[in-house]
Amino acid sequence: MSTVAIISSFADDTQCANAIEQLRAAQVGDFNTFSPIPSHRIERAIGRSKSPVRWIVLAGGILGVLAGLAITIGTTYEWRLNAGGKPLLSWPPFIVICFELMVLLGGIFGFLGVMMLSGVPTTEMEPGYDGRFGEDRFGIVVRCDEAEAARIELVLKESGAEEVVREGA
Amino acid sequence: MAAAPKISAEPSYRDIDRSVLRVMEPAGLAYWAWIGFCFTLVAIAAALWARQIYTGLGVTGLRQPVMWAIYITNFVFWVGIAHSGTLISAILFLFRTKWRTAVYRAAETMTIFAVATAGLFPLIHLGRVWFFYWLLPYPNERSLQPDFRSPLVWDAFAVSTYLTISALFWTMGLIPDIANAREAASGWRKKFYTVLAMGWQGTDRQWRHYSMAYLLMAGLATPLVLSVHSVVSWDFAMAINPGWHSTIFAPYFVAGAIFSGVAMVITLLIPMRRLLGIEDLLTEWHFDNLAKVVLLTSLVVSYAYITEAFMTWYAGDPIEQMTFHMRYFGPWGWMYWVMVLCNCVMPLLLFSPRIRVNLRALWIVTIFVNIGMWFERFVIIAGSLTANFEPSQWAGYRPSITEIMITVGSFAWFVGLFSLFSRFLPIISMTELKEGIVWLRKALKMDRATAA
Amino acid sequence: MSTHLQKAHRERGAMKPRAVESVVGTSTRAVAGAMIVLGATAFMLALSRGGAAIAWQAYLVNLLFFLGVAQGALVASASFYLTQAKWGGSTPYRLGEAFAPFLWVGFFLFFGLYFGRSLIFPWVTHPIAQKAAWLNTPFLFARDGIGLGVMAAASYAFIRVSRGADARAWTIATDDIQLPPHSIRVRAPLVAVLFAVVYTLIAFDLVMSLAPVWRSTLFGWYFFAGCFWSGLTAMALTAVVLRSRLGENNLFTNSTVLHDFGKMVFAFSVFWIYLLFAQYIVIWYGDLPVETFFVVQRVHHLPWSPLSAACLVLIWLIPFTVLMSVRAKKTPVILGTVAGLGLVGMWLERYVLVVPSLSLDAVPFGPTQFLISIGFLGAFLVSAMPGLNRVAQAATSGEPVGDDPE
Amino acid sequence: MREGLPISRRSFIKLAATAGAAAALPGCEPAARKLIPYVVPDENVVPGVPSFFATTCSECPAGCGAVARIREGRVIKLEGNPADPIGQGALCARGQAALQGLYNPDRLAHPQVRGDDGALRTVSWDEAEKMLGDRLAAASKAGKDRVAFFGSPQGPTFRKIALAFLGVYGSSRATFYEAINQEPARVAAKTLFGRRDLPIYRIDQAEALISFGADFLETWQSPVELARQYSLFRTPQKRRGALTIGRSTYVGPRLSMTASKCDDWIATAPGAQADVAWSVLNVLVKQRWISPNSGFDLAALSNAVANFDPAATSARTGVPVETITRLGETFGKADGALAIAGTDDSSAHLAAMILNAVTGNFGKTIMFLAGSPAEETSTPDEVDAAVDAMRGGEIDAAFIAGANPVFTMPVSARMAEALQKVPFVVWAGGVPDETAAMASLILPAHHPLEAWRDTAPRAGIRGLGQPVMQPVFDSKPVGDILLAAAGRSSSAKPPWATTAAAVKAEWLALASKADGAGPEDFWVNVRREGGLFEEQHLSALKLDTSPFKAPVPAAAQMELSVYAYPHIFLYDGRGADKPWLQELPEPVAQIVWDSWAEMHPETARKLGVAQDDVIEIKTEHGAIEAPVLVASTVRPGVIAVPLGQGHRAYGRYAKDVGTNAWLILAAGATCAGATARATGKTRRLVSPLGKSDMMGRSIVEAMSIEQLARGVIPKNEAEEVTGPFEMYTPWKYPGHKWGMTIDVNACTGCSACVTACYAENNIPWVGKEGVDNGRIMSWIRIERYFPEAKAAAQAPLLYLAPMLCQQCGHAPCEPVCPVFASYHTDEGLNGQIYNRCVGTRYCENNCPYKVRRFNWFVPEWPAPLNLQLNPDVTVRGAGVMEKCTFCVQRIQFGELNAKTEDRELRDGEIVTACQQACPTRAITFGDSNDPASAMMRRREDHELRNYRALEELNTQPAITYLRNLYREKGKA
Repeated sequence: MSTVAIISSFADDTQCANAIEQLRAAQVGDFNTFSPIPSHRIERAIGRSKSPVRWIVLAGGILGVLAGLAITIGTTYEWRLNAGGKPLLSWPPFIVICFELMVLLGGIFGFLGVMMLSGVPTTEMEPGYDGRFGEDRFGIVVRCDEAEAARIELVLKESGAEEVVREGA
Repeated sequence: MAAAPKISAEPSYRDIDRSVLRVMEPAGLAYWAWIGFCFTLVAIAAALWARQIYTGLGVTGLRQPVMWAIYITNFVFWVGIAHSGTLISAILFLFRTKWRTAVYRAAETMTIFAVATAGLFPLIHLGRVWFFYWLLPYPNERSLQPDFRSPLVWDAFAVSTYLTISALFWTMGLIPDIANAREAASGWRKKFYTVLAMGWQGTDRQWRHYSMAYLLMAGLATPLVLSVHSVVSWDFAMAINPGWHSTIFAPYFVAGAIFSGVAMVITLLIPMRRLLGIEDLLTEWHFDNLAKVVLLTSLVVSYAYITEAFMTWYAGDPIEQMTFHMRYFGPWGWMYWVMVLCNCVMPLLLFSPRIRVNLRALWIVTIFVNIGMWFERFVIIAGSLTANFEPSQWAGYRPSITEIMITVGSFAWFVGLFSLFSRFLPIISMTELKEGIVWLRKALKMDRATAA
Repeated sequence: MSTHLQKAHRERGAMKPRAVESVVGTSTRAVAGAMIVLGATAFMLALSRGGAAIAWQAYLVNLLFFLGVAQGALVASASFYLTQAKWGGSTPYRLGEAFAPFLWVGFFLFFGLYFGRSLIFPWVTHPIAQKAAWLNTPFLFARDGIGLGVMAAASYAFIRVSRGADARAWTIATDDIQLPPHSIRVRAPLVAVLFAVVYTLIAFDLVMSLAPVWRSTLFGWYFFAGCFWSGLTAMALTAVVLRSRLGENNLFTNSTVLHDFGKMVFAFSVFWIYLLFAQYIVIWYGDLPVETFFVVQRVHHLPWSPLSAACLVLIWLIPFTVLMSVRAKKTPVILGTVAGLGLVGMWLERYVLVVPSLSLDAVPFGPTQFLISIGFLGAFLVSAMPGLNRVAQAATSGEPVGDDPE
Repeated sequence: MREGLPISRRSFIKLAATAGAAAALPGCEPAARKLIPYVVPDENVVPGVPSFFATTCSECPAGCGAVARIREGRVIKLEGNPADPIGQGALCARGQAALQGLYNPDRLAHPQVRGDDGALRTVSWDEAEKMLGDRLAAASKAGKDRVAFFGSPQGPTFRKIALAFLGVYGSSRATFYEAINQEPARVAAKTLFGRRDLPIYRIDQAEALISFGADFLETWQSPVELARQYSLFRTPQKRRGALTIGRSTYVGPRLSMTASKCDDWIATAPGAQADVAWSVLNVLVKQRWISPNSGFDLAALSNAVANFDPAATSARTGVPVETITRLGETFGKADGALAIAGTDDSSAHLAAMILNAVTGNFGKTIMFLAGSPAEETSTPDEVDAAVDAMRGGEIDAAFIAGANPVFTMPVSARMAEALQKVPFVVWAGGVPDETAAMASLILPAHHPLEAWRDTAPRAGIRGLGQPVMQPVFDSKPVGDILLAAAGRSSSAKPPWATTAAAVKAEWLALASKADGAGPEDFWVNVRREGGLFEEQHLSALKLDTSPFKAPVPAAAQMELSVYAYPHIFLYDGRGADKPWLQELPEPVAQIVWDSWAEMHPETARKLGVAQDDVIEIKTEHGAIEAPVLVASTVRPGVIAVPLGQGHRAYGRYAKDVGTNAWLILAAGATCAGATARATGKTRRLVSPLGKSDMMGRSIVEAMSIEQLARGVIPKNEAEEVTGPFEMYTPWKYPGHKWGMTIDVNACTGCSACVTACYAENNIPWVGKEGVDNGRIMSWIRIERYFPEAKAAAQAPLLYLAPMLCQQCGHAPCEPVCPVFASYHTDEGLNGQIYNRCVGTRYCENNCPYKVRRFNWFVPEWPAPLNLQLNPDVTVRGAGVMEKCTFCVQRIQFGELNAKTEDRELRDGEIVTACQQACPTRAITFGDSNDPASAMMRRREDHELRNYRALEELNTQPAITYLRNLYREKGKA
């Protein structure tokens, strides 16, 4: 049994989201969507849990604070130097450093996190990707085996797909 | 570049893409001439800097007791300019402000280049620039480390963090747009964008992480923007010099930064929308709102000026009072009053909605603001140093040609980079404009209504 | 704004709210009344029984705190217009305006200070030559009196139009980028600007001048930022309380308004600590006696240091750590508790700002001061009641509100 | 938390020190090769350890003793010789700057002959000496007295050599010329006591002092010695039950530095001082405030001064009658009084001496010494005779050494013309000057520090000057040149071959006097001591009270007069070739690298000129041009111009700087009637000083002696902070905590400390432009402030105090440094690590005292000036900040000594350069952890006078100042 890819495109995210709901209702799991904009409707329709990238950022932030404490306190005790009579552990300045490092690492982690999770950089495109999906079309690509295909195409058409193409995979 | 086709009052996603991508088509001779001009000035400045490094800072006009003047003024000025970007892209994003989508990419780009410019000046002003890295902690056999109590070290951290974060934030925003450009472009440009887009496709999986990360980045950038200019202000407030040592400096400098930054955004966008033919994407509605931000921050800055003046009078410390007397009525008094005119008086015009949307008038006002804010920094930094604790050491300051040309060079460097960018990368975020297309349509309707 | 749009809005805005019984039961009224009586008597007793100094300190602290809350909340409402906030329909606006009546109460109570001036302002008993021009009784009461008066008047002028149909129509037109009605566009900014000016003045005159040698340019800003935050927090707390009182179907249950309040309490608590830190680090670093003593005596010096620490925990640490998570923001109980503690913290902060200048080595907190505070709270509640009913109405009128994408 | 520190600190210091040596060595290598052949190590030279040689200072006739500090064969610093009774261990700015004369890059390197075309041709010594011999021989053949020697007095031995030299060539025309020769004083002494030598003064024995224009703290006679005495005189002490300070009055046209340290400045026209002096005498005589056994005939006296009734004098001079009578009263009633004069007319000197005599102060505050009088300079008449002889063509060969008559002699003397008349002029010296320009043979002579010499400044004191290092250039001692020349002659040879031999012989002759010790021990001893300092005995005075020429009152004063005074640092002009002195701001005018015409605002208004306008000043003798300095430090109607500038030769540092005021003076005069007109040109007068108004800030504080007596501390009306305010827990300084006490009352502003600091710490000079651009590098400066107009009545005439790094305990400069280049050592020093400095300059921005200095360029010391660099101190490169270190190298040296000798460091063992140089001992350095240290005791003894600069900033300086003292006006 050979599997095929059904590529369907929609005019806006409402239809797209609606179509997704239909698919899920029809027990179709293995599909992928393309959209020119991030759409909450689609996200809700797919209903995945929140992105774990927040934890990565949090980790980065905490690491940053720890790093800040480490260098400030560490270097201070390496050379216990008196500068202007200020105490060795001069908290106000240290807080500034910690804060900056928190933001720095948090940001870097976040960026790397999102890259990693969303699989960029990459060279090969998902099957069924089409330039229009970057421009103004919302696309759903379903991978299923030939037998299923017809049924799914129907579902998509009914939920307002502008066009539905089938590609052998 | 072909004349911009007016897009319909009900623009579609495609309209947006068309008008943004058209900007990125190959440029004409005039453009390259302009770029050439800018970088010639940069080259001159670079040469003068080289000479300064070779002979020593004596080639500047610096002297006892004015150890900091134009270089540091420029540093603060450019860091300030940088702040609008993050404000618009991050803070307004959190506030879910609707009008930011069209302007934030330009603003954020400005941030990157402004910080890149600002970052040069601490180096330029160093006595022994070849040891600049001593300001950063790095392992070395005698484990000599910077003194984290020094505001200058905070500066090193804050500015580099700021540059990194805003660059990442900016890159993130760019990826989907570049992916979009990739599809439209051809020839070497296609390859170029293909590489930059890193294979972005806009699958739901990607968007899911993307929007979450974008939100968090905004969440991080917001306090960062406050911290960076606060730290810059602390370069002065930590000192005990009258005219420098003031608790209000942090928020006051932040406000001033946003003030000058947004003003600069307007100054750049007004001609740009013309030259690049994107009037339809940057409507009066956008400028109206930008102008309001300028007005608000102008009021905050005025508040700070008044508080400082009052507190000096109230505290009754003769030394501080003398310094402020010099600031207001001393040999450089005129600078202060020019500053007041530019930063406090002119922006009051923006109370009038008509002026806010009269781009010519608005442009002039913002130019004044830019000048005024430069003067503000100069008056605070150099001015306060001229009249200090030790009357026997009071002296004036006259900038040398080296300082002036390097300053000019910094402007050329900034504008040059920005011009380069504007033709090679999407200067307006297509993705976000599409997201907020509803609002763009409403804005256009208003524009057309007023036009008719 | 095109006329037909306006009409549509007015119709929507004019929707009759479902009749609700007044949110504040008679019992509450009685209690509040009793509190006032208690406070008043305690105050009088103190005055007559030689506890005058202590009584006046409490008087000032509470005046500053409750006035701050009332005014801060109102300014919040104004600033919602300025930022064109439509995440809660008209309800957040009503909520902000609810405590307004106390502005007049506070205005009159302020003049009460005249009788305690010699016990509050050191410079009344020991005039300071260089500062006499600014720090003298008639001028101080004149300028601050006028300030507070104008502030209250302006606030009411704003409230009047804010409660009007046009404004309401605008607040619930969620899919529109039109500016608020002209009358609002004039008054909202005015209120905001006045707030900054008048409360800076109050901060300098009623707090800073208690330690006449000390000065901090940021102090005014810091003070009114505190007021603004306490206003927001009070609104959040009220929202949580009303949520439970308004039965099943009200705005607070079926929208994300609480979440939004949570965000603001979080954000402005961070802003407050920022302004605090901005002053502390400058003074800490500068090491100039004229500046440091004020901080040292409150932060490094018993008995006040623990109280200062407590402020930090209540106003910043708890909101910051707890409200970081979305769930916490959305959970009424948590948000309510944090807000409540926050308000206690802000009261304590005012106390730590004011009292050490007058009694450095002892915390004069006893039943008197407690009861006086209770009295003020009572007065505050009583003056807030009519406003709360309006909030209830708006919250139950089923207005459309903007959606909230995380 | 201390354990780690000492090591780290020491390593830091070592780092600095070694780097210092490293930086200094390349500079001195060629010289080092020449001076010390290390191939054959010299056991006397231990690298890194300084050796000290006693010698004498020859920068002015005062003849202070000096000690030269030698490192690796190079003299790197001159300090006072503690054994010497005159300087007593102190040395003035001029004395210390002698090093820059020694190492001056413009010193003549080889003998040169002037061809007929006027061009100079370098010749070998043999050629030169042959030529010299031949010409001298020829001259002497021509007849008697055809050879002349014209030079400065260079000591008794040299005098003998010169005479012997002339003797050989059948001449006796020796002239020993000093431009500033105290002739009027000598004349007065002659008139009154029949002797021409100068009296010795004891200001410290007096209670009242009147100076009739004598700048005794600057250039008059023996400044270092007199400054020391004056500071004692001004130290508060109980006199007749009341705590008080000596009352001093200055009578003269300009508020000189000396005047500024007095209670009163009575501004008279130049030349009017005599009038006032006689009038004071008149008061004394009238009031009978004269000692019974003064030996004066009252009648004679009173009719002598008949014309000087205060009223009359007042009418002539404009000095109020009551001022004169009060002067008389204080002087007459004082238990010990002293009047001195510095004018160019002997009349004032005479009056002053009589004042001292009639009040019976001879032998107490002023005295003549018994025994061999000081060597004498030729009298003006002798000098004139010599010059006339030259002009008259009576001289075939003139040998000029050590003097620069062409520069210092008045136009009227026509010296230049005279020299042209001399067929063969030989000039021997260091930096070729105006006189050398007229010589046909110029010979490089040893600098005094390279040659053997001796001095006899006064009876009972013989200073021995031994060479302190190998010659820097291919030069010879003048004495040797003369002796060599003499040796060539066929006739009778002088008894010695070299100066060295001569000096030794002369001194061994003295040995007989020195009881006990054998000649060699004696020789060793005097060399160690730096001379022979015997008990000084008063000589019995035979007062000649025979009615002396009754003085005639000075003519009514002129409309406008010019007053030219010797510059405190350049003296008669010999200092002008030394950049240290050129860059040292004149204490009152604060001008550097220039001359100026100082005039009262009123005068400026009259003349219609403003600050920096170049005016032409014309007298009957000549005309000069100088920029105007408008200041109320001169009497209206007087233009004050400093001498010493305006060289047309004399090396790169002196040439074409300022203007030569000698040109408008008559011989021996210091003032003249003048006319002035604007030239339309302007020239910026350059000063490192900003505002002269202290604006009531606590920088230089003063209190009245009356307040001190009453025990009242002057209160500053700033509000007091109540309750605790200390942000940080105080740091502990377990070992030493270095501190300094500076007595502003003792400080005269003489700037010896500043020069000492330049010399000790390798501080570069930056030139006129540099100073104008605000790049002066001095680590210690003299702050000059004028009293505020309203307070002037109750304030000192001028505020002068040294300002240097206060080594703050809470130093604002330290925490702002991003790289710890500025930090605090655990001995309380405000350390500055040059190697670590990246040059952000934030420290200087945050320094309230503005005492940090930034290296704007790479500093330069044109060879061989670089040989003077102190190897113990890093030479700082461009882009680093520097500042006073409390002479950390000296502290280290002292501590290491103590350690190696395994003992505790002794108080006073470590002496900073500024402290060492200070003539009045105003500066005390020590350990503030040791309450017994002199420094701390000084604070305690003067507790009421303690203050710290800008104390309200809580910077906690390690320096405590002692308030200046003044006498409240309108008090008897």
